[in-house]
Amino acid sequence: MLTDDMQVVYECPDALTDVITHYCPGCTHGVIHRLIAEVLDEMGIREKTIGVAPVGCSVFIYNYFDCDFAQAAHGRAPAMATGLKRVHPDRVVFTYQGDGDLAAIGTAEIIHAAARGENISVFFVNNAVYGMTGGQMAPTTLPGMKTTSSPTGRDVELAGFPLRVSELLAQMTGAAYVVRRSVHDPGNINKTKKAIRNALNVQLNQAGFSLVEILSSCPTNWGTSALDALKFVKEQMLPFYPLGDYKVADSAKSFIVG
Amino acid sequence: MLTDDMQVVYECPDALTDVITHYCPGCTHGVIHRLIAEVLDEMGIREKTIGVAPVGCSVFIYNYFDCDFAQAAHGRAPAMATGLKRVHPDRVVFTYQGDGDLAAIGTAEIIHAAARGENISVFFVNNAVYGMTGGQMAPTTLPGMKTTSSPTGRDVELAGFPLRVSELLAQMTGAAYVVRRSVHDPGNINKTKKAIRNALNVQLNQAGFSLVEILSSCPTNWGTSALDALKFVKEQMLPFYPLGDYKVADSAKSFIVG
Amino acid sequence: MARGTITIDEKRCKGCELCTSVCPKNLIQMATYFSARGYRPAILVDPHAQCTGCMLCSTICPDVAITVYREMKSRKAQLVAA
Amino acid sequence: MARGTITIDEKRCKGCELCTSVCPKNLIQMATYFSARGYRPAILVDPHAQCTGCMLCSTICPDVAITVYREMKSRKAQLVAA
Amino acid sequence: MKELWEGNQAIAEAALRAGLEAYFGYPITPQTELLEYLSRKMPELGRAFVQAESEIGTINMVYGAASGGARAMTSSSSPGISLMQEGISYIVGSEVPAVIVDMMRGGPGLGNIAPGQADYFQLTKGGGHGDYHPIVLAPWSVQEAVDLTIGAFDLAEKYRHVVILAADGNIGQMMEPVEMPAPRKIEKRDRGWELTGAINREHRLISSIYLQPEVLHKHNEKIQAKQRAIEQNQVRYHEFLMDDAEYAVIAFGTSARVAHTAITWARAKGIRVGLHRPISLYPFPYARVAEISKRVRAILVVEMNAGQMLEDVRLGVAERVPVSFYGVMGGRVPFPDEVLPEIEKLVNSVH
Amino acid sequence: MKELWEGNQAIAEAALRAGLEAYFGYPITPQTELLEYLSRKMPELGRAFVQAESEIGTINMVYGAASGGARAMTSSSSPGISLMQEGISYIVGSEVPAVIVDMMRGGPGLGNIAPGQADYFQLTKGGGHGDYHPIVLAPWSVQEAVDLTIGAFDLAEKYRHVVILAADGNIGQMMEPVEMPAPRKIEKRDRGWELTGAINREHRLISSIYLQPEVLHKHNEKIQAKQRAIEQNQVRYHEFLMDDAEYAVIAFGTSARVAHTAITWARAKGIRVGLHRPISLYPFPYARVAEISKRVRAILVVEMNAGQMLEDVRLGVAERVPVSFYGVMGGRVPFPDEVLPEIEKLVNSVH
Amino acid sequence: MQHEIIISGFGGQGALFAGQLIAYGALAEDRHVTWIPSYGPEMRGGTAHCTVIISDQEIGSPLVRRPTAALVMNPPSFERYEPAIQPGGILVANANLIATVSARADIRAFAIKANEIATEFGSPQLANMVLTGALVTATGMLKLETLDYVLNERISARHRDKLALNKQCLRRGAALV
Amino acid sequence: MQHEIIISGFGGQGALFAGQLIAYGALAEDRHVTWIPSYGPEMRGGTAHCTVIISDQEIGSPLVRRPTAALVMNPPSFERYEPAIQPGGILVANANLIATVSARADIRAFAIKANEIATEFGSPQLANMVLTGALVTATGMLKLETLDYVLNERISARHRDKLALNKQCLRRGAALV
Ligand SMILES: Cc1ncc(C[n+]2csc(CCOP(=O)(O)OP(=O)(O)O)c2C)c(N)n1
Ligand SMILES: Cc1ncc(C[n+]2csc(CCOP(=O)(O)OP(=O)(O)O)c2C)c(N)n1
Ligand code: SF4
Ligand code: SF4
Ligand code: SF4
Ligand code: SF4
Ligand code: SF4
Ligand code: SF4
Ligand SMILES: [Mg+2]
Ligand SMILES: [Mg+2]
Repeated sequence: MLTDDMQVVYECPDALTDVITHYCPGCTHGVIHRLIAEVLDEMGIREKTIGVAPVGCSVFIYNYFDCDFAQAAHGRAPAMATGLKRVHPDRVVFTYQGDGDLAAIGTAEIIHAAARGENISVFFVNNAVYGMTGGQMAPTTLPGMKTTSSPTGRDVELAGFPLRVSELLAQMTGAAYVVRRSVHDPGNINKTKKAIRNALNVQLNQAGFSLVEILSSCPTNWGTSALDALKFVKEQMLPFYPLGDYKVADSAKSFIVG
Repeated sequence: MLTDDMQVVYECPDALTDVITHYCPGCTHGVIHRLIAEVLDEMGIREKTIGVAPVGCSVFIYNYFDCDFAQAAHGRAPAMATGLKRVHPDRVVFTYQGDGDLAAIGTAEIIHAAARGENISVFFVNNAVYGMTGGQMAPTTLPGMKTTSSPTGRDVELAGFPLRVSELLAQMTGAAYVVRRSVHDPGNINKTKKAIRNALNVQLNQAGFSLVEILSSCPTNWGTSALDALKFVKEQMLPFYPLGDYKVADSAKSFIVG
Repeated sequence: MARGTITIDEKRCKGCELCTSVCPKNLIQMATYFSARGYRPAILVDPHAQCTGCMLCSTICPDVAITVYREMKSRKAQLVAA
Repeated sequence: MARGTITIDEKRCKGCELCTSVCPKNLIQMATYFSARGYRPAILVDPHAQCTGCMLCSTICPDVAITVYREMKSRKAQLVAA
Repeated sequence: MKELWEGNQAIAEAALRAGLEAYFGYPITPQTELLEYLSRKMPELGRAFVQAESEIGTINMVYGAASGGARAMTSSSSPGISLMQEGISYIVGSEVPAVIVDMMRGGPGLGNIAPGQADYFQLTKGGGHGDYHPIVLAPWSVQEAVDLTIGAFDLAEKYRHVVILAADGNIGQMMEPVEMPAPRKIEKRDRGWELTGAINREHRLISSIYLQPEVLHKHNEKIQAKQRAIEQNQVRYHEFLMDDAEYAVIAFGTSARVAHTAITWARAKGIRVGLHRPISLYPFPYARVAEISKRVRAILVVEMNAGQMLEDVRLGVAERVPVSFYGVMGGRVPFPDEVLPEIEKLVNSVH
Repeated sequence: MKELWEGNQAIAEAALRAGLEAYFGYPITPQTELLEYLSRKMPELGRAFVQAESEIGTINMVYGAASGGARAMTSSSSPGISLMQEGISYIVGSEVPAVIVDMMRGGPGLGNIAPGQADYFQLTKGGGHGDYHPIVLAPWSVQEAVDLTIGAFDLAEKYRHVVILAADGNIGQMMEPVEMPAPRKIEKRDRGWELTGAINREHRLISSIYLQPEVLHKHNEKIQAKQRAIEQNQVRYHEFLMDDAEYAVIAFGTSARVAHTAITWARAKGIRVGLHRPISLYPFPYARVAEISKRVRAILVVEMNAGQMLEDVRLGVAERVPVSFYGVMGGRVPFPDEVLPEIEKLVNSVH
Repeated sequence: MQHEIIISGFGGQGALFAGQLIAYGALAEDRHVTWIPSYGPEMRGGTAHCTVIISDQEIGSPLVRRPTAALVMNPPSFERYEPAIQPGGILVANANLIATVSARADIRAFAIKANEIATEFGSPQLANMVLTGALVTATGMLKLETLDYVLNERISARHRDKLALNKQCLRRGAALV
Repeated sequence: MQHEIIISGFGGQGALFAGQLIAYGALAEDRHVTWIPSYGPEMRGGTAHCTVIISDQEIGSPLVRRPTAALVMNPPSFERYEPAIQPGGILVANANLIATVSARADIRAFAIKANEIATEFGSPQLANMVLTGALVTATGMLKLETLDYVLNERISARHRDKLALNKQCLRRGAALV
């Protein structure tokens, strides 16, 4: 019961607009948006931030954030962010990309942004499918997982093995901060938020390329309830995509918390 | 002095045509060609082999080999090879690619060919520059190294850090055999030849994706004599690109020698 | 134990049920009616004022539908609100 | 020590000098004249028949210009030639 | 026996029956169902299927498979087709046969996923570098999409050229009754150019590089001769009520269906108008359009773009009669009740 | 004061002086010297320079930098330009200004590195998906390349559109005397659309997605209105001896120089022939070509391709007079002594 | 006579399936037919609709601005399509979700509590069948038996146990018009 | 009068530089000028050539099929360009590398042992300067002093010590025609 001596301890962050997202019920894209917005608020950097939207379910992310945004071609967000960052080195530039966007068509762009040590932050939402186009196999689809383009389950003999993006990018000298998190429960959500803050802090301190991979749900295309989708993240995805800090370069260490 | 009781112990391999290459004097592309040809001869697979040529100094490789060849778009040799291999699974398909071709524009194609465990062999010639276009900075150009597009030496702050391809591709589950070799002296040349044989043997036995990275010279664009170029490989490149076996998957182990 | 409460914005709630699964007091249920957008919204059912304002529900809500309130007696709560 | 020799195809040789650096007996030198293609070709200078047919020169030659011969007395040499 | 088929799936099935041996694709609305259909069928049939890392991957895999002599295909929609332009140019330059399906959507840029026809220029004039025109076939129904798909493979092989099926999101998503032809047997014979390993024959090369300008010029002359042969022999169009027409509407694909309805309504009002519908966008029916322009009083072009085929129509018409244009952009499909007034305006304009 | 400049370097220097703030490139012959020149100069001036991983990288970096309000440029040659088609379509769709240099070479496919003009269609008609035409400017000398480069940035900003400098390997590699204009001061002012961070203002969006067909249609209407304005105001051409001409040669870029010489020779033989040289390939000087076609007896089009601008000429001429064509492909540049007989043939054909 | 029908509802209400059923029915009766769905980013909860045209002649434009009949299952669909129906046309609406009643005098409108009815049959999913029965009967575009035949032929193994129920729902809807 | 010159030799023989020197000379004399190199995959040992046109009027085609003068430094260049020279034109050949002598009666041909001469000057690299001196003088297209001026202005710091030698080589070549 709301009484007079109660105060708000949680409400919609300023960095989010009032617009209701187009995401499916229970889709954790929404959670990740909120976390980024909270961090922008808390760090007070909303006004100096420029986001780069991908092609994917999160293509409309710019409708939900009260900051400048560019909408990139499919997979090319890191290139677009590079262009933006190079001409606005004092601004905070981040991309928000799905696994199809980043780990398939955008492979070259993300690898070379990391290789260049491009001083941008990448929030990489791994939901193991192409959400927007209706649930096809993604580079991150688990072996044996059924999707609309691997109808009998991903056959690694024919379709190959999933890409582990954080492990891969951790190889790049230019990468300063590369971690994997998940948003399947409140504890992990809070850890993810810390990582997002770390990534942006690394950027603010010119320490190099930062990427937070976030395991996320796609109840619609997984054909599950929102709750079962979180269970799937925990039980199926986590073992294959272990959470952890894959790279914290010396340059980044002092800007990292937790 | 050639006497009657002398017999040929080394001569031009059958798998090479009679054509004199267009390579600059002392360019080790020629050595690598020869090694591949020798292996094709020794394994008796010339007739079942289809090569895929890159765009780069080795674009004319098909003139020098007596086997079927396709000439791919810049960077796309692994995709083209995938198409060929999928329709001719019983043929031996290899690509021959430079560092600009494979590690810059072709990043996505090589990573995903490896991820798919595409049953092809890749001979990756790393000479730390774009040879054909006149010596621009490549993804593998060493820090501080002068090229025509890094005239004051590669500045890692602006141009980023070199890509270590073997280390990167060794991360891929689908990769069966990934090694780095060099051709700067006869001993290393012989080791390179063994690796080439191993790679093709892995393919012949359906064990998955194989790649041999070969450190190679570009005397013309390095602005050195052919001899100094080999010294550069040994003294400058080897420390940055350590030779070794980066991945020998269990599937490949029994097809590997040395 | 702090006392708190939440409000759920029915316009924003998409009825995903995630919040119901995390409330340690089991105070959130799904409505039986449909909202204007066609979802069964979540509702707080807290007759005994058990909500602590722990924010677990708002933390997991993908649609920022939940606002959390807490009685501002303790210093700690004030800090969190800052 | 086996006896051998080499021939260098002047048409193929581009005068890169790599072979000169690896011959353990230092038997290869660069010509002072130019070949038709404008290079100073490598030549074998082996007055005392010191060449062992060790194949180091042919191993490093990028232009497959060198053919190596060896006296075929020993079993080993025959094996290599096979 | 007719069955209801969704366009995308119908094209996929038609390709299968035409002997498709290798398919490479990447998801994009509104063609994804084609990929999905083949992701199930191709492995079942033991044929090659790869969902590639990108459209650049797919077109170059097609290039490879086709170089290996296989009937190869990819499909995409507008932005994905843009990414294929370099690869298409290579395939044409190397003279290997390939079939591409473009399920056009609204552009430019990300645009939207609704049906469009604004890839006309990029498809017919060669969106890639160099001198070439792929054969471009535009179906207006699911049945025609099926028939043209089958024919596309034959044309591609006959000319060792790229054939593009230019449909739009509407054709891809629509269900219509289709008479599906019987599957063909794939009979393999060596055609003298494909890469299969140089067993008991000279080695072969698939390539588009010709360093000497004179030699590349000659190679281009060969390609141009082929283009002329295609222009001579492969023009296809369909007409409706053109015999006594005083006015002509020219439209292709979905626009032509809309025009068809509008024409029926106009006829009911006593307007003697007919439809000319190019089926081959390249080769374009210039000669027939010229003939028409000598018989009718005015022409209306209807497209789901800003006026692209319009240029080809004007080339055929050569200012003999007025040509007016009605276009909708952005993935909008016009309704017949928008086209009818345009026909009426046309009539009034020449009175 | 005139100095000798190589075309590629001259264009790079001109761009610098026009206030280029961000350059992104990838090596390709015959434009690499442009990249190399800027690899030295841009960092010296503290401006942004990145050698990207590919042409797809460069065009999307340009898209980013331009979205940030900077004067941004990339350069490439034919195959690289093909790879940029999706990106160009996005830039046009998002209405950010960008300048692209295409140092055309022989195609299709890998082709060769000799000078070519076979990107005409891909550049002028929109090689990417969707309805748009970049502004395309074709210099015939190094001096003109410099002048057009400077103008390109202004046009790009004026229309928030893509401007392409369409030169060929010859222009890129040739040295000629050039009067280099004085450097401009870059003055930054907020133009109301660029992304700079939403400090004390509403947030902004650079995007090309409009999910609702009606809305994308409107957006396209805006782009089309811009195209019409460009067509009204930006037509550029140059003529030589056209005043009394009975015959016209129409050619652009290097071909026009060759034609120029042939025309001088033909005049010496008493043939009243002149040169019409489109400088803006888009917008094409249709109206002027139509005028010419009303005055001359026949027209010869000369191109280093299989006949691409030819189509635009024929659109302008509308069959009023015969149009003949002389083309060389494959990176070959014609010699005046090949063009002169073509002029003579033209004269004979109408006698 | 050409029937131009729009069927529209929330995703999951079965609008597309109802349309396909009708389309297959038309094919079975050897008529010309087109079926077009709305397609888009796959997201639960959005509105999905489809257009079906049934004709005795070749069908030109497969798109419909002014339908001869509309079946609407949620309020946004009602708002969008009720005004668009051609004079003399037919509206079938799910009264359980749509409170508004058509005020148009120039169409025949049926408000059917389809959810309730389907729930009575023990299968709330089948509201679309009730409405389809009403639509088909009110328009007279197809015989109900044809739909039975289509259901026999095409119902998936997973739903085969509901075959009879489907037919009953169709009949129940048909009885309401 | 329009001078259309081709200069050709092995890469490294300095054909391109000789052409640029002439082109800069033309600019210094306020003439119209174009210089075009052959360009291509950068490989040592191939043949490199350039075309220079000098004219008092605007220059049309910058390409030359039939040069008014050719400077050839190696046998392939001789074979290619000797027959192409316009009647009345000039050929300057490096006799140290080219054994053949022109048999054409309608051109003026000079066979100059440029390597030998340059070696005499202690700088074998400067054979191209000897030949350039001959070419410029035989054609009369530029004043030698203009080339001196250009060398003064443009010679790189690295080669400045050879400035005088360059001029001497030019003069020596000039004296041979
Ligand atoms: C060039 C191009 N190819 C394909 C598409 C179609 N497309 C849109 S979103 C998408 C995949 C999105 O998947 P992901 O990046 O994983 O994001 P999610 O929707 O899962 O969040 C694809 C392939 C496109 N828009 N452009
Ligand atoms: C799409 C495209 N971009 C650029 C080029 C130009 N190009 C030709 S070769 C090459 C680089 C070759 O370098 P590398 O792969 O390292 O091979 P190398 O010559 O060093 O052996 C480039 C950029 C091209 N042909 N196509
Ligand atoms: S399709 Fe999947 S990723 Fe996209 S909004 Fe729905 S649940 Fe989220
Ligand atoms: S440029 Fe370099 S890589 Fe190319 S052939 Fe010459 S030495 Fe070899
Ligand atoms: S704030 Fe905590 S206790 Fe209160 S409703 Fe939310 S989860 Fe339950
Ligand atoms: S988590 Fe949010 S959207 Fe989901 S049911 Fe709860 S309040 Fe509604
Ligand atoms: S074979 Fe051995 S010893 Fe003989 S020349 Fe060659 S390197 Fe010298
Ligand atoms: S290594 Fe070969 S090419 Fe080089 S000098 Fe020796 S023989 Fe000649
Ligand atoms: Mg995804
Ligand atoms: Mg290289």
